[in-house]
Amino acid sequence: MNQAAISATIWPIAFFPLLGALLAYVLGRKERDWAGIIATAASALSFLWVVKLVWALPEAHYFEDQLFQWISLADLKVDFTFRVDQLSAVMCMVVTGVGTLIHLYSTAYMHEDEGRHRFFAYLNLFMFSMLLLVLGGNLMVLFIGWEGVGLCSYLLIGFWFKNLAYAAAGRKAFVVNRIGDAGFLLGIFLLLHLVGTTDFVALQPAIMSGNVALGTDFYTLVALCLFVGACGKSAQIPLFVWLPDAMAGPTPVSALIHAATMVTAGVYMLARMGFLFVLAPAALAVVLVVAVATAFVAATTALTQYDIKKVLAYSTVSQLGFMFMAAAAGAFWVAIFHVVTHAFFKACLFLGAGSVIHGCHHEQDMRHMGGLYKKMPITCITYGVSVLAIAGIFFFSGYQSKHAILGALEHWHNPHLKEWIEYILILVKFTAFLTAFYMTRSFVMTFLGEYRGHAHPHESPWPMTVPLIVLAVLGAFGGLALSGSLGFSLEHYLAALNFGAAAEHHHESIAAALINSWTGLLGVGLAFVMYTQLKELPGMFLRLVPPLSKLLSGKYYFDELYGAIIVRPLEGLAAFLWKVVDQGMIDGMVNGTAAFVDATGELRRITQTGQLRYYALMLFGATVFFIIFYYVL
Amino acid sequence: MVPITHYLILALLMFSIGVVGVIVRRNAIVVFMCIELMLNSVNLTFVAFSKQWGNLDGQIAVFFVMVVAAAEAAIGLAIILSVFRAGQSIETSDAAELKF
Amino acid sequence: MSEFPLLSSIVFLPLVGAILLYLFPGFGPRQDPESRAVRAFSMVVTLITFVLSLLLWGGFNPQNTGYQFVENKIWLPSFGITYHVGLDGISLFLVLLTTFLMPIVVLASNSVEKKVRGYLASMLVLQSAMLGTLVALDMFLFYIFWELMLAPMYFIIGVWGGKRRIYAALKFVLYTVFGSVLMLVGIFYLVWAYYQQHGVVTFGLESLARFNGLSVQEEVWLFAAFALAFCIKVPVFPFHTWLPDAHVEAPTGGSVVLAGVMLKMGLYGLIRLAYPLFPRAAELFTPYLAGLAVIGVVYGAMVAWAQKDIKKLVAYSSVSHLGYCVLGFVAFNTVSAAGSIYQMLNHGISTGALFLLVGVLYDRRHTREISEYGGLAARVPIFAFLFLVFTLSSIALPLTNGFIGEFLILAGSFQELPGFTIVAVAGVVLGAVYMLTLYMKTMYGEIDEAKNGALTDVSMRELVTFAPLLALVFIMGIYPKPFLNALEPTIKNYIRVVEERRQMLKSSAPMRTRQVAEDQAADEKISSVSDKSKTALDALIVKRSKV
Amino acid sequence: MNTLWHDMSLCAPALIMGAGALVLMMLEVLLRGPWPRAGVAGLFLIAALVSTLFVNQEYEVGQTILQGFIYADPFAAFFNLLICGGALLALMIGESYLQREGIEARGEYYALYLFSTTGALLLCNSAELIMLFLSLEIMSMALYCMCGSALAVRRSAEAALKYFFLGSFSSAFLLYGIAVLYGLTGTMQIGAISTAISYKEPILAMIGVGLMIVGLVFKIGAVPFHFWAPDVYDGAPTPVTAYMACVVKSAAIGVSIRILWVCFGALFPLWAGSVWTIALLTMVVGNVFAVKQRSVKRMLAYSSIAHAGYIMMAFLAQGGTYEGGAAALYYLVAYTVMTLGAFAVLLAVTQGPGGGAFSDDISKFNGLGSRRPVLAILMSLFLLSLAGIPPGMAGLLGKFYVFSAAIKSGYVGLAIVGVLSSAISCFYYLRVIVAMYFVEDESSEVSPVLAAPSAYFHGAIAVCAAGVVFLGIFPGWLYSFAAQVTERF
Repeated sequence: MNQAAISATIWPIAFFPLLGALLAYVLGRKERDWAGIIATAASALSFLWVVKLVWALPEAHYFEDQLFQWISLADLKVDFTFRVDQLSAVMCMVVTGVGTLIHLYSTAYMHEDEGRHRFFAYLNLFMFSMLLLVLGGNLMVLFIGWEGVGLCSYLLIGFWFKNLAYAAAGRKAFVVNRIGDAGFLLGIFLLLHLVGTTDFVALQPAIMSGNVALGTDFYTLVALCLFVGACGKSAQIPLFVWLPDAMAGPTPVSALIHAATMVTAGVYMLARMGFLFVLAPAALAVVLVVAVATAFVAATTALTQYDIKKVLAYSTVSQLGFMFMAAAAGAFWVAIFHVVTHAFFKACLFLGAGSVIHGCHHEQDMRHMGGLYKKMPITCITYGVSVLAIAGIFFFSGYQSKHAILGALEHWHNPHLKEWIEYILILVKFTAFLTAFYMTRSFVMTFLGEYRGHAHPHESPWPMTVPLIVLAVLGAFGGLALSGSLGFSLEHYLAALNFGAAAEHHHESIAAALINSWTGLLGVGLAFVMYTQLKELPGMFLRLVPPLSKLLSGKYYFDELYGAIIVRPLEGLAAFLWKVVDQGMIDGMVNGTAAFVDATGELRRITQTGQLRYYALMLFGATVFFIIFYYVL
Repeated sequence: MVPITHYLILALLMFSIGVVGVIVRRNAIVVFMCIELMLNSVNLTFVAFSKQWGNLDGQIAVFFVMVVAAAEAAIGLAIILSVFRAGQSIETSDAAELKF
Repeated sequence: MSEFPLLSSIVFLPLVGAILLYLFPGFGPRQDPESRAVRAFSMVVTLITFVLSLLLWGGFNPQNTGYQFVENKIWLPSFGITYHVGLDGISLFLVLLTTFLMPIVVLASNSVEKKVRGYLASMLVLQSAMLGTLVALDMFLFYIFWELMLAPMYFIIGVWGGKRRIYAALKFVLYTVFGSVLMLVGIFYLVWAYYQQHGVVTFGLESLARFNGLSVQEEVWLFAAFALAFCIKVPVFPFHTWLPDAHVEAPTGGSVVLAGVMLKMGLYGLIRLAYPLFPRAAELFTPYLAGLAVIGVVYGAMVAWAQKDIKKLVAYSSVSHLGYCVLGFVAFNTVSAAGSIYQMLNHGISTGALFLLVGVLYDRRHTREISEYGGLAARVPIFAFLFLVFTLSSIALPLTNGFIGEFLILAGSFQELPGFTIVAVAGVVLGAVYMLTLYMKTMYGEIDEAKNGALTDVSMRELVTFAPLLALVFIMGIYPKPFLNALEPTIKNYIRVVEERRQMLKSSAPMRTRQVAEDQAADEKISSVSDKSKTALDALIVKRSKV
Repeated sequence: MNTLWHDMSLCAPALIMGAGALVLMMLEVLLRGPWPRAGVAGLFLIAALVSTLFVNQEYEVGQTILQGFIYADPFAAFFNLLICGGALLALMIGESYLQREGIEARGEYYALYLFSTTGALLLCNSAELIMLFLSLEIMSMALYCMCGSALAVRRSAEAALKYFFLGSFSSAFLLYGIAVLYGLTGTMQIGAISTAISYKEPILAMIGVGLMIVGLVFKIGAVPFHFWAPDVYDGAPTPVTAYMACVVKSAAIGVSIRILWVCFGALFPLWAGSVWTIALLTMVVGNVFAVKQRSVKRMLAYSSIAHAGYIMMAFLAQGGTYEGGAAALYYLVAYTVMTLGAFAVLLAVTQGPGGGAFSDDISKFNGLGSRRPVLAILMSLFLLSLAGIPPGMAGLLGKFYVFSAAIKSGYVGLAIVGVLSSAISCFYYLRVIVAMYFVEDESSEVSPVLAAPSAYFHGAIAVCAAGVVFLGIFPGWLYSFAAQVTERF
């Protein structure tokens, strides 16, 4: 970041949600409805402050707000610093903007829940953490937010904690995230050990100047450690298993945390540390493999899901894979581009799903929906727009970012995987096709056809529909607006993320673009046909290859696999360590020593017989022994 | 002239007989007499050494030992009596209530 | 050096308080005086002590790396034993922790119903002993205070404890005594070796820490004797099995003090005695200690996971947490050592609070079985909130105190012992596993109306008990600077001194002129005098007759 | 004549005590009905104690009186004080018990008591081996009778029988040793032997030294010559046990130190090995055998064996500065006060043999903490002190001194065994505390009748407690006194 610093007041951005969280909880305890208003207001204020700052942010500059020295010990100095540069600005806009909309949505969605003061407090706390994450001027502050969002995610997934399965899902999310965090921490330790700082401004020149003793291996090692962290947070293989379960939380939470913002933290972190990753091509190759595998696995899994939120969850995992692909190609701005567009349409999808669920009285199974376009027109339209966006149909935002991703992959110039990139591209395009397919499937099953449920669906109130509309508009036009076509180029704006690995750029005609979105069109079309006209076809497909269908509907059995090779063995080991090692061996030895002393004490029954003659004999014997042994011999 | 060694060996034999008696006999009176035998063997030793050294210390000691032996007799018999009163037996092996 | 013996007054004030406590009227069988008066009095005593110790912090000059508030009076001149106390940055905070936790423990003593006076008197004596151990600069004084910690704790566990309290109390005392008696032998050996070279008998730590007459082998044995005592106290795996029993059976206050302060004494002993005295041996032992510490981290966490009793779980978590502290210290750089001490404070706060929370539950339901609870969050939201915060502190979430300590330890250790540290990082994950499992099983799920439906939330008094702990969790997590600032110079200096001494000892051969071989043979010589029987005796007798 | 008077005056404590015994016997004949026998005996003990304070000032290093039969040196002065003081305390502790049990009523008890104490005094002062033997017998024979003084109790008689036979048996060994030494050196003066022991047959020297040590160590009750001790301590009336455990043991240790260091000082390598072994066995066996005892009295008997082991360890520290002596003497004083204290509480807690309900089972202590809080606190203090755990500082410092002395003399191994066995000892001491505080008195029956102790008892137990506390906080003066005493003989 060879940019100039301008000091500015940044802390209110994070402070508003924090204050909001406290107030929402405290005041909300008295009057539940205030909680939502307070939280939404706090979020909105934060958004306004972000807008104010971003508006004022000059090119090639960043704002800095040094609050206080957090840790200061020997060589280890960590400042509590906030920075707003272009990358943070984009993220902040998304977080606070989408966040505010979702807050607004939640006021209606949650309006009957007894614990909504808790809900809004957590939600605002999440905003606070997320803002720390994106505003943090060094890895440590980022890490605060990193763990903080994990905590809020935990709390919100388990929000309906009376259901123990939900609570367990929250725990799973936290623990899996922790595994990633452990890797992240190791990365931080490595950086601290070898570079001595985690401050991005100081880190970048230090890394890029190549003064670090260990060279490429070191970069690769650090990059991989950090990527482990990103895998945890952004739900990549092998740590993605928590995200589908995370759908246990209220739907706005899924929209905000498990789609639009938190899960993209890993991508953000990669972009932030891009200067390191570009120096570690081997690590980037790993990222690519993981990303592609994740995208493909998640997409195929999504094909068979019936729970509308599960479909969206797997689609999120898959889309996160796309983001990481971009990052792996070194096109960090593209990754962020997809983060932004994804935030729009995926938030919209989730909120739409929430609206459906709300309208259908907490029914989540798509087999019990259908025909809702009549009952819930706004929801239907916004959902449809977003499906087109995620499918990557030209002009919609998803097309812009996905196209950029493919473009970046086509310009793969990493020595690793160079000969494989063609095949990988085919797989990626197939995945994009699948995306379009299963999203259309969900749309068709939900909104078209006849209603198959027993509830009385109704359109949602305005606080829910307004965010839907806004997000749908953004999902439709946002990509275009950021692509440079309308005068603002995200790529240009995020020029600082260009570490000399950018893809070549060319404008394309509308026709070309339409052709380029053939995968999406094919997916949408095929799914539409299959699920509206040839309703027997999907079932037949699956019956044709039973093992495959089992594998897919079983979600590749990741949970079962982890259970069998990690969780249960560890549980068994824990029980073994406790019962056998701790109580049996170690404590057994301790008690055994005591028992040995006791047993020795019982020897007195042999020696202390009470017989006078025996005593005399012992006395005499001992005398003789001592005299002979010590004095004569 | 009988050399001193003879006296000493005799005394040692007497002492040993006393020791063995204390160890093997059960009757309290006999045990007591064995102890007296041990004391007397020591007396013999004293006298022998006294003769050898040509001073009277040893012989004086003998008198004291005899007095002690007499006192022991008094006390010992009294104790044996009280044991007999308590348990109607003067076998030492019967007096084994205190143990362990 | 101030005129007023501030340190001594802090150390002995609780003891005097304990004695005064018995001067309350109504002394007799089964007649406790008005227990409210007893509680109030103890509260006042502990609060005054706390305030005085705050004065210590106020008067403490962090830049002065030597001992401060030193008092040095001759006690047993013939044995070179002095009443020598002083304070440095390391002990300052442990003293503060002790004086801080005590009023809380007194406040939490409401759950004690019988023999309140005895309980509080034991607590006060215990406080004096702990404070004394922390400030003693004379080995003998240290040992006395060290041992003085046993008896009150023994009573606290034994009289006010749970079902298996007798077993637990005896195990606690015997285990600890077995460790510390060997240390006693070590102390004597050291003092005697010093005497051999310098002709002066002294137990003064500062003199002994400059002693350079030990061979490496002697150092190793002495270090082993000291370390054993301290490792048992910490407790380092595999010497930990007394801890779960003691914790489970101890009353709430006892557990808080045990976890909060007493466990730290072990590590403090390593810091204050074992390392400065035997730097070369310390270096040799480092991999073993670090290994045990790391095993403790992972093992403690794993075993905690398997527990069915809340208190036992927290107890095993202590094993895990103390493993971090030991690792941080033996890694021996400024960051990790400071982290280690910081983590000791954190552990005192968060684990102390967790024990208090368990106590709150136990007071209401009289069981500690995890399976007996469930769904409490709906019934007792404030309790659930507190439990959550301290759980998070315990699993080192950033912006809570636990994070700072754990981070410093791991970041520092990573530079010295990367292999061990990587394993220890696994504990970060496992910590989340068992704590969140506990939280989930007790707080979440459907409430069992029959058993837990009637639970009442924390009372005002309990809230007051938790408030300072809660505040510290965040203060120490968000703004650790005042603490670290006061610690840093001391620790830097400490490490420098030990390292220099190690170098100095390594570069110079033992200076003591004593014939080591002869002494080592002493025992054998005696037991085999018979070998030399006649000739030796004759020679001796001849020599003697000439004189 | 002048010398004789002077010498006699230096013997005043023993003389007063002996005279006291005679007076008591006379009065027994003259007076009818109950009279304060304990009071009169106590007066004589006090008189003896006071006289020691006067005469001790004239005791000088190496001084012998009465033609070399009696030492009048600081070491003797120390033991005069210790024995008189200990005997006085033991008397005060046992007084009410003896009265209740009807032992006092028969009159001769206190006479025997004073005789025994006289013997103990002389034993520590004797400068000549026959004198030593005689005083040992005076002490012992009175003691044999005292052990059997509870006539109606079979255990008491059995204890007397065992003690008598084994005591006489070992006395014969001692006497034989004396005879051999006499044969070797031609003299029985301790001072003379120490310089003369060099000629003649080494084998005889060894046998003489060995037998002497056996005779003395028997009285101390050290392993493997301890077999009598638990049984006799157990069977004897408790006040007698307390007396034996403190006064007799002190005297035996005092004379052992003198014989080993003065008489056989030059032969240190000769006897060190055996003393090493004995000390080791004593510490280990005493502690280990006490672990499973349920009888508190018997437990204290084993414990007193173990403590003798610690003290014997100091015997070996005969280095140039004689640190071992100071350590041993300090330990002895601390041991005396804490053991007497423990026995005092035991006396107060356990019932007498009256109706055959005699029991000193540990369960008698159950719930004492609530029934008799003061007694329980004091007992805890004594027990903790015996275990060497603060706040029982006197015992801790005692251990501190003896282990320190042992290590300074190079006996690290022995010290390690010692501390480990002392750690074992914590177990059984603490068990009594367990009973007092941790176990509620659940027996529905009436809790054990506590003896109504007299003012004497209260005074004595207060002195013991004060002693433990005072010695713990200010051990310096006693230690330096002990160091002076043992610096030169």
